[in-house]
Amino acid sequence: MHESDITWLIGGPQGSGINVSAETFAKACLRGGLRVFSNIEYHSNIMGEHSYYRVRADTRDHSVLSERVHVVVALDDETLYGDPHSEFPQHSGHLHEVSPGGGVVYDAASKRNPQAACGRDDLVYCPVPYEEMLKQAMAATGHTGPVGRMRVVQNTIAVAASLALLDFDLSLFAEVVRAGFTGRRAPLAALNVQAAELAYGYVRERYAASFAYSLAKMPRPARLPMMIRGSVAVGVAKLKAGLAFQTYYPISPATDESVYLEANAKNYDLLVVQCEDEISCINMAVGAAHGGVRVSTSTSGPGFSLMLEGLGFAAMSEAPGPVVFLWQRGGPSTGLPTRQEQSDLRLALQSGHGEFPSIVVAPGDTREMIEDSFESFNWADRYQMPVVVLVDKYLSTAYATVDDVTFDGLNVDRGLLWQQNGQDDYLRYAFTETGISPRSHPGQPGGIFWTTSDEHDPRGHITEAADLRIKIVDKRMGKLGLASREVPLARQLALHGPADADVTLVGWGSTKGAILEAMEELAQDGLVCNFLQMRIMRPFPTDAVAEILKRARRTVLVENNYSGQLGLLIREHTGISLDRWVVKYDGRPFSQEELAEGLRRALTGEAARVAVSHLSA
Amino acid sequence: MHESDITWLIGGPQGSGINVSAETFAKACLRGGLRVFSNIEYHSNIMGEHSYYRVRADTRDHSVLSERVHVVVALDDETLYGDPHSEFPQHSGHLHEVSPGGGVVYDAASKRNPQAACGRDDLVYCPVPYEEMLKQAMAATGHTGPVGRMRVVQNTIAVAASLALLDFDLSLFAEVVRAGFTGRRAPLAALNVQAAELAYGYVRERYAASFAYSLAKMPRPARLPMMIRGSVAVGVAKLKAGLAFQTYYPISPATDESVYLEANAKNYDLLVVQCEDEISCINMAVGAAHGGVRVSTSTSGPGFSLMLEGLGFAAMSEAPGPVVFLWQRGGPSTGLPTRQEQSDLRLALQSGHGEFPSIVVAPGDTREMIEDSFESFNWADRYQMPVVVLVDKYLSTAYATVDDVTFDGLNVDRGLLWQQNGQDDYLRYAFTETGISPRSHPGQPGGIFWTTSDEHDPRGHITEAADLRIKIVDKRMGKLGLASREVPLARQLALHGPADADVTLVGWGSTKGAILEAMEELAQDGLVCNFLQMRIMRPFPTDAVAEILKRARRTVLVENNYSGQLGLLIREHTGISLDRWVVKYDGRPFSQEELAEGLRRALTGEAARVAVSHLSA
Amino acid sequence: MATTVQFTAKDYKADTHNNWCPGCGDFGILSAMQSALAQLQIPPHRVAVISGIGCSGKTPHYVHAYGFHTLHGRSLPSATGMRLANRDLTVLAVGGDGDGYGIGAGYFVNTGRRNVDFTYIVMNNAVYGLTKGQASPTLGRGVKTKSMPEPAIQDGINPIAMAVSAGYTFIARGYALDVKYLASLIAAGIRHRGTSFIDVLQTCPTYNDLMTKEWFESGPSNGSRLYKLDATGYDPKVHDPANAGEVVAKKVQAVERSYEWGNRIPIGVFYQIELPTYEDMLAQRQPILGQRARVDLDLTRRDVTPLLDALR
Amino acid sequence: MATTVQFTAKDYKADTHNNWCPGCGDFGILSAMQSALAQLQIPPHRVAVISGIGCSGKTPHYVHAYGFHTLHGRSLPSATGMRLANRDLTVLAVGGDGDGYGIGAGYFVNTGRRNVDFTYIVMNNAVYGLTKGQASPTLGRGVKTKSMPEPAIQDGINPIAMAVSAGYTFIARGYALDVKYLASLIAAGIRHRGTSFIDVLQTCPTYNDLMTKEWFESGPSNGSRLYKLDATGYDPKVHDPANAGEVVAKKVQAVERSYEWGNRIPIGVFYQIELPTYEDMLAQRQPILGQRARVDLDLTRRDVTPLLDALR
Ligand SMILES: Cc1ncc(C[n+]2csc(CCOP(=O)(O)OP(=O)(O)O)c2C)c(N)n1
Ligand SMILES: Cc1ncc(C[n+]2csc(CCOP(=O)(O)OP(=O)(O)O)c2C)c(N)n1
Ligand code: SF4
Ligand code: SF4
Ligand SMILES: [Mg+2]
Ligand SMILES: [Mg+2]
Repeated sequence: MHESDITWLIGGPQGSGINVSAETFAKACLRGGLRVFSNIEYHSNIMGEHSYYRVRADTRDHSVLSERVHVVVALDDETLYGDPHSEFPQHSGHLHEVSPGGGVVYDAASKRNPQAACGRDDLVYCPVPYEEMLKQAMAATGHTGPVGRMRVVQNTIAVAASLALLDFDLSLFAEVVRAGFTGRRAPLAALNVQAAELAYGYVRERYAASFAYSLAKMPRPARLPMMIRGSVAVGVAKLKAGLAFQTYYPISPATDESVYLEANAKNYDLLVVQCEDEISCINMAVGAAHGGVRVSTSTSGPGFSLMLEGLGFAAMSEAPGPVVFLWQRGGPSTGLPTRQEQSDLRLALQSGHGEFPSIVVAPGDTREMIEDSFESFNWADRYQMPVVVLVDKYLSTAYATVDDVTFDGLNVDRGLLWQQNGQDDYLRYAFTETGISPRSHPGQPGGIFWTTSDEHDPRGHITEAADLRIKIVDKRMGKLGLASREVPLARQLALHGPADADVTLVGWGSTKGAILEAMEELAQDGLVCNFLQMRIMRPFPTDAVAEILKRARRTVLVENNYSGQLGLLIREHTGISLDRWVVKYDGRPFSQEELAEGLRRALTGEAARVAVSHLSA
Repeated sequence: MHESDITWLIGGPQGSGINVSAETFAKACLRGGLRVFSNIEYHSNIMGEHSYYRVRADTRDHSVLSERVHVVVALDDETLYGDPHSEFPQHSGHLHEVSPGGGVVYDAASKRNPQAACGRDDLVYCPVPYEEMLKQAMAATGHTGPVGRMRVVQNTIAVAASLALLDFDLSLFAEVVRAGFTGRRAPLAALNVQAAELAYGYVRERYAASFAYSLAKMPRPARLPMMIRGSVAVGVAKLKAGLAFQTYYPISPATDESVYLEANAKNYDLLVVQCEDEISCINMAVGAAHGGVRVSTSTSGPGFSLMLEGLGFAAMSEAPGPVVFLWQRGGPSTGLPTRQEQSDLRLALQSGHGEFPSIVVAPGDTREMIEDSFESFNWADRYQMPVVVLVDKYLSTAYATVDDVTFDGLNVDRGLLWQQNGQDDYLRYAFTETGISPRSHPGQPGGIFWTTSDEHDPRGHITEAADLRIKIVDKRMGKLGLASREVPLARQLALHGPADADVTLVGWGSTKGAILEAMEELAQDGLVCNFLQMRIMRPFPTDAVAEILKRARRTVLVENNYSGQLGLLIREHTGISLDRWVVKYDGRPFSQEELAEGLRRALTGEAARVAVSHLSA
Repeated sequence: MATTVQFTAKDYKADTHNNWCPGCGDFGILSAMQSALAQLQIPPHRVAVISGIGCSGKTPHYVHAYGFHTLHGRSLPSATGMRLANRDLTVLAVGGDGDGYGIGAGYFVNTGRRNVDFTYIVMNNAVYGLTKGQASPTLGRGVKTKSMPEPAIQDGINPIAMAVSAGYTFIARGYALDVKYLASLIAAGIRHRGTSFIDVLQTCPTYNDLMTKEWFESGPSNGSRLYKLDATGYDPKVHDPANAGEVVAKKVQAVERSYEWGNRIPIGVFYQIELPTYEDMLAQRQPILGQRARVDLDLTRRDVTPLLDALR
Repeated sequence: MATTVQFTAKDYKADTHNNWCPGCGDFGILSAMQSALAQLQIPPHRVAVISGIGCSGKTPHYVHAYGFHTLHGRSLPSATGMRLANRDLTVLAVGGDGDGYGIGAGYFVNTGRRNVDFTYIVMNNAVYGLTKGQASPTLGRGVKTKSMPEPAIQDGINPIAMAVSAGYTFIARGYALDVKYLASLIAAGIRHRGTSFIDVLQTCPTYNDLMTKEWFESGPSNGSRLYKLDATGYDPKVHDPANAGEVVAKKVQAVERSYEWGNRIPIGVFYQIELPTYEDMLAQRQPILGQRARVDLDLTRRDVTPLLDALR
């Protein structure tokens, strides 16, 4: 088969180093001129539970994973067979997921035989003697210590074995391996490369000839593209936007972003504070926002639930921020801490008791994560309200291939600032035409103001006056309308594809990639689709959405949650019901195949709501 | 004028005892065969700010306040004139609110003259020498101490003066006064009665003859009705429902209910725990719910925002409760702690991150507070989920006149309990046809189970399996559908008035009384209205609501908030937009006149949304 | 049941897959809990184990007893609720140091004031294990484990001293890898009437490369830094709780010892006093609550007529 | 400004209507704050006063300075954020005892660990004033004020001892009605580098009928229960912060004194140590942060190219 679109999977126990292995594989692909897209699935556990990483490599870009796994690299038996003896098994392994003709790399020392287990004779089984090979490599490179301490080199062996199957240039892989060992660890490079060569030769000799798939051979790109994931994209954009202060409390999957910022704090005069909990995070951030700096905090569902009171205070006191990054994960409650879901939209929209303004935005890919992260700080400053950026575990951890990240068109705007004007009449909450009052910050002579979480008068002192109350509510809430009018519509939503289509798909956030590829696929079926992608969901662009949906022939909602939260939101604002819903709530992102199947079932079947889930691990 | 519908207002500084004065007045009215309805407005302050109490007394029941104030009893100048010299005045006093021909009782020692201030010559001004009269009464009853320590008796003087104006039988008042002084305080009764008599005689002689209004003379009822307010109604219903445990953290306006329960804990084997914060309240309650007892907690907006994580855990772990009473007040943030608003509906509906079931119910009057409070415990037990009861400051503090409170038709149902059956196969989260798994509680032999805030298998251990995840989400969320099918529709919503009407009013919670009276008023205009009252808003009774609204000719939403939260909710579920909205968000409940005006403007004007506010204090 | 049942530690082992890291100190604490329960012969169905979130938070799943794995930082309010619902239960609250002294610090403090009768065991590994090794509140200023990018710039708190000032009535420290001694502390904690607090020095071989088994079990004196308070004649007990002088002296002594660290680290009971429990105080007000568990009272037949009549 | 401006206490008075009850001890604390600021001649626009919610929470509205009346129990994180944004500000956090030791206890503990340079003043009246007099965490077991239906059944916490164990570097207690002395304590707290904590015994004539002016100002010795630590030769200062022995001794001494109550109640500084502040530690890592307030840095021109190139 001359297929260029290859999905490669590595699985093993948590803590056994599969991340590094998969990333090394992916980087080698980039050097080979390919584009990669990846995803990791892992348990909320430190060591031992099954985790796996998929890398999709192709000559073109992809933005969704495929289930058509061409090679499985198993570091342990569970990767192949699952845990069937548990009272309630977690999964049934990846063996049965391998595409016809695909390959299985596993430890020759394993007591089980995969072919016997699954009965498939279309697969290429490559037992590789991991430990034996490691010993040889150690001997060859003069490593004498116990084998056990070098066990992680077996990962290199397994990956190299798979590269042989896929007929990939090992030297590209070796290059990446070498780059991975610097400083004190440099001596390990030779061992790993030696091990890789042994494994590569072993498999090439025995199994590669008969293998049906290979990674395409492309020229090495003049300039290597970047492999970027959401946690990094957001971090970089925050730095560029002038972030001064980040607070966080560790929580999956939000921590990665803060850890990235922490690692770069020194070089960028950034302050990152690990707080005692999320209530501290939000209140410290609100304090700093009033203090006059750009500030953000990052969390996921449980932490966000704890932040609501603080968010309400930020909005009530018209603080210029903070910007809260909500990295969604499987809910409710502690839920599935390391899994994927888009289920916090509704809470983000009503993020506290009472009625107060905030902006809620959900980027759908790398480019949008950069734009929206950056602009959010402008919005916080301009509209003096908190901004919630909805991202998720999938966006955080999936690597995309990107040639360049630019900040073109993104400019810092700190909003309406008060300046000493010689007059002694400053009112922090002055009523103005737009509803925005110029803000001073502590330390400015003449700019003294008060602020309170109670309802307040223009000076910021408590009031319970009925007439003032109405005016200040109108002022505060009115800023939402202002934001809606001022932020370019193109930032609020996008209609991808032809204006005139048979089917309009509707979604938000991280499903964007899957939906865009599904459109291509449906186009091959002869079905013309377009895609209404919602980005800013508060203030809700009611008219624009209504116009698009009224023109639409058939509409299908796609959401990575149970209840179709965007579908409800759209109906709340426009009265329009979307015709069909495709949802997925098993804690994993949509695969290309799941979404395609879901859409086909939705468009041809009776059910208004189709739930999909193919995965077994 | 022979008007029986009298509104009486007393105002004075916080902490000066106007509550007792107003309640004494109201009780006297009850003894005079009248029915009363009342409301208090006060600042978030302990002493000194302006507060006032309105009592509406009539021969028939009312469930809303009127602005047609017939008598103002002023304990201080601010009650009459407001605080116009403040930079941003709180209010402009009550003088201008008095109905034509009405009366003003005030301190003759005041330096200001109300007639001069307002220029109205239609009012009956009754300056009463409060202190002078107090001295006389003290002398007459042999009280010798300093006058200052008896200052509160001036309230009695002022009230008695107003009774003279209104030609009311003073002995009824005296009766209530006497009943108010028991034990050590009994000697004060004579002083107060003496003072009342002096004031009564003084006013009767000088001003009463020319006064246009009087309290109707009705026979003393054979059995006195109750004067009941929401905090008490809820407390009694909880006791009756078998509440074992209440947690709370002080917060206006929720505290009253807990204080009532605390006062009666001893006699009813109830445990009331004042916690260190609301997070402790909810988690202690969830612990106790799993422990097997009926448990509730009461709070208002800020506390509720802090409880979300705990609510999500309760739902995730299918705890049989707790029942959370959310006494709404003016939001957002600390907002208007002692004022009225219905603005926490949306947060109650999405009370945490992720997707989980809960029941949200909003009673509209005393009877419904009792029913819904009681049934909520049944629902928590039957459906093993938290229940949120939406009440508010207005319901909490407004006294209604009620002849009897019965618990007919209210029976305790603890839901599906597991019983030791000799078999060793108990699974706390067993999949069943209904989605309800029988529950055991700690201490039961054989009933051992586990529970976690993580996603879990039927035994309650953590799982991340995709297939189990889907099944357990379906089970958990499916219970909402079950509740929707099982709870009688009459509990979920009510259509008051004729099925066929010109206008359908739509509302929830504490606006019920105002809406019902407005219907009467509009009927006099020749407009036939009915009223769709929503009680259970989650699970939302979509079909029933859609059916009613589709039949409706014109619809008007009435809400005591800014954004018309129920209107949005209805559209979210049914796609139906209500034609007109009447909202009020000045921190006070609707008066009869405001609502009538709002409805007239909404029905005749252009604006789809009409906001009303008449009050100046 | 008429016959005396003998429970062994095995009877408290749940048949569950354990996913702690190999060599985790939590295994020792788990064994000690099971062994303490066996020592006291408490039937498994009379035990409730309540945890927060963290590696430590998974403990209830491994104990054959009613198990509640609640929210991060909220085990104490949950445990309090559980115990007040059912005074016939032996309640064990467990959790991590981040869980208990970081996000849960407010509950740690305020639970000390209540003295509800249960036992709180903190698995103190000086890191946030489950979120990959960030500094926890017990990690001192300037200290850096291998999982941290920079040394801690906040001071570490002193849990023992904190417990004293919060009012705990039984305060001890154990070591995860001395299972036998730890079991005896836990058993003593359970036997103690009131809230017992046991901070356990727990090794986390994955993230904490400083406070390791090797570190604890080496040192100037007899091959260990750890020494047992009771072996030194230290008397943690307040003998006359009405004697304010003695109470303060014993508290001060405990605080003083709690600052020993480095080469000599005390384990054992730091402070103990017999005071009325919250349940005792309740029972004084409401005698029935001293006799029967709330869960066993039938509260559905209350007569509220007097309350209603009072409103007339 | 080139000329030296002289500020008097009046310059820190906001032109706002005050609605505390007549005779409230908070008036004394407010005056003391204003007087301390005048003593130190800090320009009003360089002061930020940050409070929680309660009667005490209204304080910022009465001070002519940047004022932040935040959320119940959250003044400390807010103050920390404010100060870390702008190291040129003098930050005063104020709040009630319920605010600080009840709902805010977790922040009280964890703020002690950080040692950010600001001053925290607790208006401790042993009740929840603004919600009408319920028991606060400082009210002891068995005590009942007139606003309570039953005596407290929880123990009161000891804020001074708690502060010691949390790591505060300046720990004092004042009395609201001794304004002059309190002002000197506040001034010392502001001058102290690091987090200064001052618990103030505050009378609440409306709800607390036990700890009244009359009660405090009567007693066995010279007409008052209160005595000043510094008048007794008590030395709160750690002279050599590197001397662990001295540190512990001074901490223990503070804890011991903190338990004195009843007839003799100490006020004054209990404990003080000079340690690097959080800001100092940050500046060690990131020198620029030691020189300029974060709010004054222009962070909008960062070059992120190296970060991006690292991804290739
Ligand atoms: C509200 C909330 N915030 C954050 C988290 C993420 N989280 C899970 S475990 C953990 C820390 C665990 O540390 P510790 O309590 O010391 O337990 P350990 O894992 O070390 O046993 C955190 C922060 C969470 N689950 N909930
Ligand atoms: C989250 C939250 N819970 C409860 C309240 C209600 N509340 C307002 S003030 C207060 C207590 C105040 O007591 P304290 O902190 O001692 O201050 P004081 O009024 O005595 O000065 C409470 C519980 C609130 N505002 N926010
Ligand atoms: S990370 Fe540490 S605490 Fe967690 S299981 Fe592993 S060794 Fe134990
Ligand atoms: S209630 Fe107490 S603390 Fe509050 S203002 Fe009045 S006297 Fe002061
Ligand atoms: Mg830990
Ligand atoms: Mg207080």
